[in-house]
Amino acid sequence: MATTTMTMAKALNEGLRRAMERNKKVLLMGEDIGKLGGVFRITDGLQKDFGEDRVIDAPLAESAIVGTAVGLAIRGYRTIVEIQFDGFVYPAFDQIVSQVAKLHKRSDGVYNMGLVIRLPFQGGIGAIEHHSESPESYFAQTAGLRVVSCSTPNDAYWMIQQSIEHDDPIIFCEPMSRYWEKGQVDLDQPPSGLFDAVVRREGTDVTVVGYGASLKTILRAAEAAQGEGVSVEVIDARSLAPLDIDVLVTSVEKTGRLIAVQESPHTASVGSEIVAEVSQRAFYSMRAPGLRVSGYHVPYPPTRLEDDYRPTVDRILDAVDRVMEF
Amino acid sequence: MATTTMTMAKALNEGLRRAMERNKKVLLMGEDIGKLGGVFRITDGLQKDFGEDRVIDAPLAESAIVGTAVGLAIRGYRTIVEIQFDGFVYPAFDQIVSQVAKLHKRSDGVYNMGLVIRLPFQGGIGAIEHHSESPESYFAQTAGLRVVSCSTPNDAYWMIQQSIEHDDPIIFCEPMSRYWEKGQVDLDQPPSGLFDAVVRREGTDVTVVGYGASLKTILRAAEAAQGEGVSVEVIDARSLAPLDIDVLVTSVEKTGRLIAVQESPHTASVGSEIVAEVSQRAFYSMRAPGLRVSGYHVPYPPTRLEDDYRPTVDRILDAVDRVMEF
Amino acid sequence: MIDEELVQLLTPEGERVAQPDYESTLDGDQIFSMYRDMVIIRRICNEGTSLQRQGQLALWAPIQGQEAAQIGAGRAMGPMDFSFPTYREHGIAWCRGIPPVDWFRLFRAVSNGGWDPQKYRHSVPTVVLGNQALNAVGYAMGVQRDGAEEAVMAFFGDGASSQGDVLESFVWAATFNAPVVFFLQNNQWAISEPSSLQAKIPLYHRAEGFGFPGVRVDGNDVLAVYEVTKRALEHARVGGGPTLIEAFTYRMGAHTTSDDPTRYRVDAEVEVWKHRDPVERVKSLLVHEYKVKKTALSAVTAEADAMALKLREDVLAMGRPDPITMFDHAYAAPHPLIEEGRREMIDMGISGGSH
Amino acid sequence: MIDEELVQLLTPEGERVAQPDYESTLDGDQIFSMYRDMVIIRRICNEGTSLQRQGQLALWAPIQGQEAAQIGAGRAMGPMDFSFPTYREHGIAWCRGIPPVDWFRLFRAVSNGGWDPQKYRHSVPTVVLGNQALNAVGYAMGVQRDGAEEAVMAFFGDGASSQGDVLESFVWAATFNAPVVFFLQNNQWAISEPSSLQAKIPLYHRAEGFGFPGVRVDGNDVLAVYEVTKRALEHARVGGGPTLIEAFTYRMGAHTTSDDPTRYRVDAEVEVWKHRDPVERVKSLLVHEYKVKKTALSAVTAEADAMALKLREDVLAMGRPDPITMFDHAYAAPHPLIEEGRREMIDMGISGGSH
Ligand SMILES: Cc1ncc(C[n+]2csc(CCOP(=O)(O)OP(=O)(O)O)c2C)c(N)n1
Ligand SMILES: Cc1ncc(C[n+]2csc(CCOP(=O)(O)OP(=O)(O)O)c2C)c(N)n1
Ligand SMILES: [Mg+2]
Ligand SMILES: [Mg+2]
Repeated sequence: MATTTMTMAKALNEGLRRAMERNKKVLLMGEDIGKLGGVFRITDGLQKDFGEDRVIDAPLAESAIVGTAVGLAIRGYRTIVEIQFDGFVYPAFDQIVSQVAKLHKRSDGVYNMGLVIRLPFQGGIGAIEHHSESPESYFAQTAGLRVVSCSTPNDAYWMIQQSIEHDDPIIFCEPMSRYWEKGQVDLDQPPSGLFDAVVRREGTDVTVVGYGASLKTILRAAEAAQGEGVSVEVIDARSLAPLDIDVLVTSVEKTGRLIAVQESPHTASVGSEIVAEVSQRAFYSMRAPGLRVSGYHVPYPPTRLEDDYRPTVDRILDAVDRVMEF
Repeated sequence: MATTTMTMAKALNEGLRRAMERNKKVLLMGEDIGKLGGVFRITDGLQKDFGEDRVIDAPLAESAIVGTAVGLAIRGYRTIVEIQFDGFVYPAFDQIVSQVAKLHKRSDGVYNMGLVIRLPFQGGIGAIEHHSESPESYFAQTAGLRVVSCSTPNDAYWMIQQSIEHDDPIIFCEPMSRYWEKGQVDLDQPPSGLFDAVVRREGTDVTVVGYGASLKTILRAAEAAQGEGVSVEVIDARSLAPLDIDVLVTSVEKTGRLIAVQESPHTASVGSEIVAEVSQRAFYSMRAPGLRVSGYHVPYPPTRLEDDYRPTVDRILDAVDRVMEF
Repeated sequence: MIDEELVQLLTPEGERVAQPDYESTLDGDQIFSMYRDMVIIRRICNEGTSLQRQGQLALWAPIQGQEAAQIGAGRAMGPMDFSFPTYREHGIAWCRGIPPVDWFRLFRAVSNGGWDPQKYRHSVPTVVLGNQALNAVGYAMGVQRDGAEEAVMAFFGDGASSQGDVLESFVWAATFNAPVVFFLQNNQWAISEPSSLQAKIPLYHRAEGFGFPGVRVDGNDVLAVYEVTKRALEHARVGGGPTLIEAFTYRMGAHTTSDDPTRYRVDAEVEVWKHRDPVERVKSLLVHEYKVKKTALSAVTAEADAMALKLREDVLAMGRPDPITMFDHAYAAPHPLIEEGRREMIDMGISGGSH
Repeated sequence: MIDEELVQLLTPEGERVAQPDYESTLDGDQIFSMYRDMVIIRRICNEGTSLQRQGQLALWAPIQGQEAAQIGAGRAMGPMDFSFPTYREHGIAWCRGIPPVDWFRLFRAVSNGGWDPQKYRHSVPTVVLGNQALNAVGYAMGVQRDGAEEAVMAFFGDGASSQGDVLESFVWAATFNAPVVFFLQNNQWAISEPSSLQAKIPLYHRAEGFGFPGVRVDGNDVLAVYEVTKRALEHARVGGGPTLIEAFTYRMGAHTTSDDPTRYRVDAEVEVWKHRDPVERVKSLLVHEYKVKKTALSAVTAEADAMALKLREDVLAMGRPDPITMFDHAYAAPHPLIEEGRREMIDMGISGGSH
């Protein structure tokens, strides 16, 4: 088993490289992804190696980036779009909802809409406004799309490749704040299917589920809870749409308690979906109401305050206490 | 008490007229809203009476319609935007999420973002694609916005006026399929606050909550259930964000059973929110899992099939059976 | 209307106009065949309107008045070119060889597409104004990467030309020198809004500001539209880059069958444009210059009538699809919510489950 | 760079250029005062960069090289005009009278705005490229409805000029003849992308395609920028409609302190532009034509240093706001989720609850 240590940024870069080597129809498109290698250097060196025709620096217009990726898909290309930051995906929302999500259906299956929209997301990097949002719920609500998120370098390496190979359009959410953290990457074997949830830590008292950057916080909270005698099972949802609901239900059937963690506000969100769906399927197992720990219902604050906006270890522990004491 | 009978379309028209008479700063803007009076004639006669400066036929660009409404708000105007159909709100999504929802906050409360985006929504009119969608969940998820929906002419008349007077930006969802149905309108007294849920029919066994066009279907289902000996309490959510959760919890504390009905797919939706939130707050009262009856997770189908896509009386009754038998 | 800016090869009276830059390359047979196309699509369009009136269609979007623009453009396209239409490009669909009944699936509300877009090299209709302009440029970028000598046509209207997507597509086409022809049918109206609301100067000028040529052609003159489009496509195929063609024409009928134009435009305007009818002027040319006989002309009318009759039958035969088909092709790969939905429909007896 | 299209009143060497259309109306004192502005904002900008290096700011967006463009434009604005900036318009903020410390709130990540936009008639920064162009046109439509003789300035860059919002704002400004001046600072770069990626021909030409005038001005020549902008604003105020001004300039520094320009541009290019420094050329004019003394010049430098020092103190004093302030002004009216959030924060001891 060839494993090696690398950052999530490097893992994504290597994953993209593998996919481009494997399939000449794979293109990358985005702002500053060429010479600069992207503002996060995820595409570093790829334009040099694959040329300007395959790694395309785009004029600054997100609707056009996605809209032309749609046309390229119709022509048989598979474009991996980089949106520079979460908050800049909205100009492309119309193309995503009206074309990307619907053209496979509208063409009776003739058009292959296998494109990937890479979306650096969530906060924690101390940036200015619009650089720390969590727009995943908008896409999860949209029929025709799939939404996934990685939380480790190994997942990043494999999930980006699996996404590129997949024939449905995928919103690929990357937790910016984890780009520079290192982890083991297995270069031979994918850890699991693209749409599988994974138990990151086993426990018996409470199930806490999250994705992306939240995982690290949740694992810390689980560690702290252990110290207080509470055994937390931690699940990385990985696929936000569709949810791997069986893994969640199985866990809650064991623990009887559920907490969903996310950075976006909780109204009409992936967290709402998790709680609603698990509450339904594991009704008799639930010993306490399913709770959500999420960003507050305010525009993302100036980042000097972001640590108190994003779910903290303390807020997760508080929720753990509440479900344990219920 | 001066009551009169009119269609929802007329009630909206009259409500807009009242608001424009009351406040000279109120403007209307949208596509074809002038001479034509809008494709649904909601603004019929208003340009004639208030002039082209106050009822503005807009070039065809939704981002610009909302984006200029933002500028007008900064200048002290209060613009009621008409989006021609649900599916055409997405080009304006960026302005709505990045500016409309955030500028009051960003300006530390200096800018008044009291504008209203009127959104004809839901299906049932046998239209072609993009004319029958239910995008309310996207806006419910967005901090900084409020989302309301009317289901009767009386609510339409009052809620549009209350929305125009309100100082936060409001997404005002109008059920197109109900535009031509008549109802009593009380010209003196609003039926309730803008953000209040209302019990439309009292019952003891199951709480069914919905909004907009779904209400009529739910009331029919309640009638049918009555025939089978099941007493359904029907709640019109009216405000989708924020939800009037107390009314829902009170009802479920009585009935012990909850069904949320909506036309959009259920993932990460208003329905998810209702079920998640009520399941939490009324945990011990719930005798069965909260269910959702919603549109299927597919792009809105060709409308010859829409009656089987939208929640039907049968599907609601089926859910009623399931929670009763649980 | 008839101004210096306009490329015109045939006057409304059917007389030839000398245009050194765009000499007509068509012979009598070809012109006759275009005349036939125009008569047929007009006839089919009328059938659409009457089918809708009779409750057989959810909607119909007529093209009366725009036949020359569409047949001229459609016939100029090569077999390997690819086009991106709106909801109104029936004439283009005809030229691409798509059976008329297929255009009606959308309007009978039994499909959101209607034909195999790869087979006919004509995309499914785009209803969201302007989206397709970007899709077309993207497709054209693919053509470039394939090194193919093909061009792409993006269709849109005067109203849609205000949309960010259309304007961004100009930026991209210029930057990437994409082999795309933007074909703007300025039919003077966007539902109730006159084109003067979208632009204060002729729309074709926009292209120049982005650094590629724009040309205004008499959209009611099939000869001129054909030549102008053909040259633009050739230009694109050999790496010359994009062109914006503004076909100056008129929507003689309602926006769609849901529309009531009497609310916003005066009859006199429609009368003026009747004198510029695109079908009449070719007919006049055929009769006077090519001595085409009355019998030949009435044969075309009869053929069109027969096609309309056949079409009507086909449309009426178009049944309601099995509801379970709504799950087909929503996703390419298996999806749990699709399985769940299918199961529910079968369990509730809404569908037998075949599809 | 110096081409015929460019309005220039002062060469890089500080010599006057005759420009019959745009004669300079400034006297020596006014020019000196603009020189002072430029020196001060450059100095403040440098302070921003060093504060960021020292970990005191989350980010800084320098304007080195663009001082003339911003001071020329900012000084041309009247007191009742209103402007819509991006994240980089520090020179405009200075001209609007906004205390420098307020511009730093955004970059210290303690606010997403920083000043009272109505008081200074200068909106809060827009980070999403292009959004503000539409907001500006909307504001201008309000000015029209008020019958006020005011104009609105919309600022954006060469990169942002590809966004649909900016292009739609051109459509709207033309259609409604809005009293708006689009001020495009073409600083040659959008992070790593050269302006040639956004346009193949000079950007100011876009305006003509939409039916209003576009003009390219030497953005490193404060005299020219001032005159061109002043005329455009006057034109707008009296109902003349919009103008697009392309200030041709150069971003001497990094895009922001997060950026590393060595990855994508060559030193030689930066060297060329150093010879066109906007501050040096006015200085040269002042020394040669107006015989301004060295002491007067060094007094300005000293003043700028003192301001920067004071600013540094103010920035360092800018503490972390109480977390509970994140709930303030999220909504204008009471909202249950806001109350809930506030309560949670107080209950968890994160905030004392004052705000
Ligand atoms: C984004 C969007 N907004 C609004 C509509 C509704 N709509 C359909 S057709 C139309 C008018 C289009 O006019 P034009 O582009 O001139 O094309 P024409 O119908 O005249 O062929 C409008 C407003 C739409 N389809 N898409
Ligand atoms: C919609 C959007 N997409 C991407 C970004 C990220 N971004 C910030 S500044 C910038 C470059 C802007 O270049 P330009 O408009 O030339 O302005 P300049 O920074 O040169 O002043 C980019 C891509 C953004 N802020 N908004
Ligand atoms: Mg039109
Ligand atoms: Mg720039």
